[in-house]
Amino acid sequence: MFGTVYTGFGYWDVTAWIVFFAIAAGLTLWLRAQGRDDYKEGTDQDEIYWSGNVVPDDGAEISVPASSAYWGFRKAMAPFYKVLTGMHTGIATDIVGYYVLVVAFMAVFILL
Amino acid sequence: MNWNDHLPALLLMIPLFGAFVAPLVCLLGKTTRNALLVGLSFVTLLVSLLLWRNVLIGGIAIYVMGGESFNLTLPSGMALPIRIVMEVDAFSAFMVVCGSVASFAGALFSTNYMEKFTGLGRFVSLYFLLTLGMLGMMITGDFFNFFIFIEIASIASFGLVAFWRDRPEAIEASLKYTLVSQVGSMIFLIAAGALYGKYNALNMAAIGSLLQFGVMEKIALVFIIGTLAMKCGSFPMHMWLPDAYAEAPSGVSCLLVAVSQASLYGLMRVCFSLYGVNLGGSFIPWMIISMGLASMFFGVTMAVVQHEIKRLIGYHSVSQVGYMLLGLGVGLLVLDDARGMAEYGFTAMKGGIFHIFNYTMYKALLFLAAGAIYYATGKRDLNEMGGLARRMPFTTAMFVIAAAAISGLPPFNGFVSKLLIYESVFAVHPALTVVALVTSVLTLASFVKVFQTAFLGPEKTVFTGVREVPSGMLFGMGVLTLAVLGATLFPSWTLSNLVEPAAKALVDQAGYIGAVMGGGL
Amino acid sequence: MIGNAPFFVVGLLFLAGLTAIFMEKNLIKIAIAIGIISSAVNLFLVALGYRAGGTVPIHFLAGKETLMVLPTPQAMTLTAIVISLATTAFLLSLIMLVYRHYGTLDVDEIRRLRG
Amino acid sequence: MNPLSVVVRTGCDLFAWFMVVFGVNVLVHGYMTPGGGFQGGAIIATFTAFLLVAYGGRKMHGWANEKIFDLFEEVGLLAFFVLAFMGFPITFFYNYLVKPLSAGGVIPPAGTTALMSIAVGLEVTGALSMIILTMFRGIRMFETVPMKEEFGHDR
Repeated sequence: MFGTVYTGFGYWDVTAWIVFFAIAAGLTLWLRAQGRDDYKEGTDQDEIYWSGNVVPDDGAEISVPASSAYWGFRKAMAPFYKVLTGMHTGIATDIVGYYVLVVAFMAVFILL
Repeated sequence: MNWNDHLPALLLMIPLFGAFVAPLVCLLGKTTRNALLVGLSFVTLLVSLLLWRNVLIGGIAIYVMGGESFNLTLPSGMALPIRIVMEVDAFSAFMVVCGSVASFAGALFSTNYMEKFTGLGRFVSLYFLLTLGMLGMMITGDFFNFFIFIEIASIASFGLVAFWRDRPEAIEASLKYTLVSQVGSMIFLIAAGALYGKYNALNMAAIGSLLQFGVMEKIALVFIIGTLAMKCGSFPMHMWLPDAYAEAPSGVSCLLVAVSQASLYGLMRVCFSLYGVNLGGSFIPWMIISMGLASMFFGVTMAVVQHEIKRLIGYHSVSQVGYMLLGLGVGLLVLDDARGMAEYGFTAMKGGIFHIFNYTMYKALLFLAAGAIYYATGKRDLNEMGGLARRMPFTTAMFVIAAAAISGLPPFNGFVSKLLIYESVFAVHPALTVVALVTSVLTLASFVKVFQTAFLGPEKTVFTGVREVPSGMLFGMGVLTLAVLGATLFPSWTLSNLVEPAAKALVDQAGYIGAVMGGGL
Repeated sequence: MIGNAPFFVVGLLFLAGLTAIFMEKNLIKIAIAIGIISSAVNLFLVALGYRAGGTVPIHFLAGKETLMVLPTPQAMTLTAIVISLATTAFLLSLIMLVYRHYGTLDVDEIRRLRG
Repeated sequence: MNPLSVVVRTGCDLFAWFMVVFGVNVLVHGYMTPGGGFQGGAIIATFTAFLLVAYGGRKMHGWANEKIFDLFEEVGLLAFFVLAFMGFPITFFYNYLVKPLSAGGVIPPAGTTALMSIAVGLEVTGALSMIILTMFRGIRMFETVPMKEEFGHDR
């Protein structure tokens, strides 16, 4: 059941992974349990630090929208994305056109 | 009469009965309708499991529709089979199990998800027709019949994609899908007609036993491969796929994933069992591999920048289909090379086939989780979400499992199938593995983004009224989570019982032909 | 040569339909183009079904002839006609809804889902 | 769509019924002529189209509810399914009524095929009539009645 999967060049064993995970989790929890003894609940140490400003009640004001995620990646790859989104025109006949082109390409090359 | 012999017919009959009787039964009220939807889907799942067990024990199952006996393929001394023949080998049985699990989960999910809408009699009817088309594509042994089941599945899915008919985007997505799919089906029909004109037969095994690789066969082959690759959403022809998956109701998206796998099944069946070793050089395998690579890379790069949750998952479908095309394409490349097949080809095929199972389960689960978020919040744009983990703990947990599995994080099942593919395709060329690895990294990146923006972060005041979704939807997701966790914890059992027989059946062309034609090649 | 004439007609019709899909902008004309393509395919199947010297595959009408053509292509054509009828009806209904939502039939303007 | 002139309506009154008779003829002889369920059903459904064109949609919707055609469809589909299912001890779709040509009788050489073609004819009649009526009502809705709004998803 929990056997090993051999890929021909390596193997995968789920039980070994689970044992490793359990050890790592135990180690992490032990480290976390060491803690600092000068921590006091209910004081300023508990407060969320937000650049020294008051934290707003509504989370919507401080959340990062998904469109801003990976901004640098998209900026660096801008020429690539320009071509790629240029392909996705969303026009129905273009979709048919790509399909017919691929079929025609394959037909030409296999007959040659 | 032994019911085990009739399982292939029962598998088609039960959804057919459901589709026919649904408009009447749905007049009786909500509970009866839900009972019909869930009950018949569950019976279909049971029948598919029995069929799979039978095929594993007794070899290829043959069923002749309307014949004097269920396995009389060549009546009264005919040279070619003329009746409609269902042929279920281990690969078909494997696909049938995947498809009916997705169908059952989608049905369970839809009972709660769709209850607000009108026209549910038609919805149930179309849902069963879609299941029927999918299962029919997987078990038919007849070429024209395959076309009919494609069309049944397509027409049902056009209707279901456009089910929210007052949403302009849904209508638009359905229109695009209809246009490209109609042109594709007509081209597929030309290929079927060409093969019929050449060999006077429509049965796949009969054509396979007679096939000589000439001009007409080449044209038929590219037409079939083009159409089926379009249907399963490989790269340059994938534009309809994110639209349709995103705009369909979530229970249907879950089933559409399995339907696209049925098209992939047809592609592999034609390449391996119909053409087999006389595929005419390495052009077609390399074409499939390069379509797979392009789908993987461009699909995932498009997914990274999306901000609509179901559309993002739809682009991941494109990239995941690439893995299967890659694995099975490498298997096809070394089909007539016994040494390469033993060294890495068979492992690549095992990886590809295992990935079909994993992909169907976790992608269906992701669509259902996205649907649950949509049901609870009414939002589909990631920019407007945040902090949902506190409100919807079960959905969050299941989403995390699915996202980890699709990103190939160990120990989940996605990692196992991807590992099988990585460690075998590099023997052909290392670049294939590099592209697959980069795709996996980008997949993880985009799901980190989804998880962070939708579930983590500070709680928004607009979501204070959000509740966990009803139990029917949770059970629907739970079925798929169980499947994912099962394949995670017992990878060697899954590989040796589900995947390896399927891969062996796929490379065994003589067995597939002999089961119908009686005797060897 | 004359025996191949139906196939040339099939090719011409198919190309005409395919060209119309790309050249026309009106959705209804595109639906008609799809109809032309399916007619071409049906014609292809019917033309394939004839074998030289065969008669109608109906027991009552065949007369004394014993050599009948196999009726499979006719059955295929009928099925294909039924399917194309269903999709045409569906496509036209969709076009009605598209016009209702978008107020236009120009295929280039129906592109809210892109990128 | 408004009713057409009295000439057209009288012509429709006189001849539209013959479409039904002809359609039923095609339908019941489906097992021995190039006809059958779909063709016969399509001819019968032109009756609906005739009435719709000649008398206009308002009157047509007053005469025939879509539920009637739904019933046609359901009866046809279930009859087809039951006929296919009855062959089950042997195979699904097995033709259990068929007899040799010499045995005589009304449907000896066809067996269930003839009955199935009648069932398919009923189904196609209902479905095509309903398609025509529903598409027509779609045009009317576009002009006058606002479409019924769904709720439960964003727009």
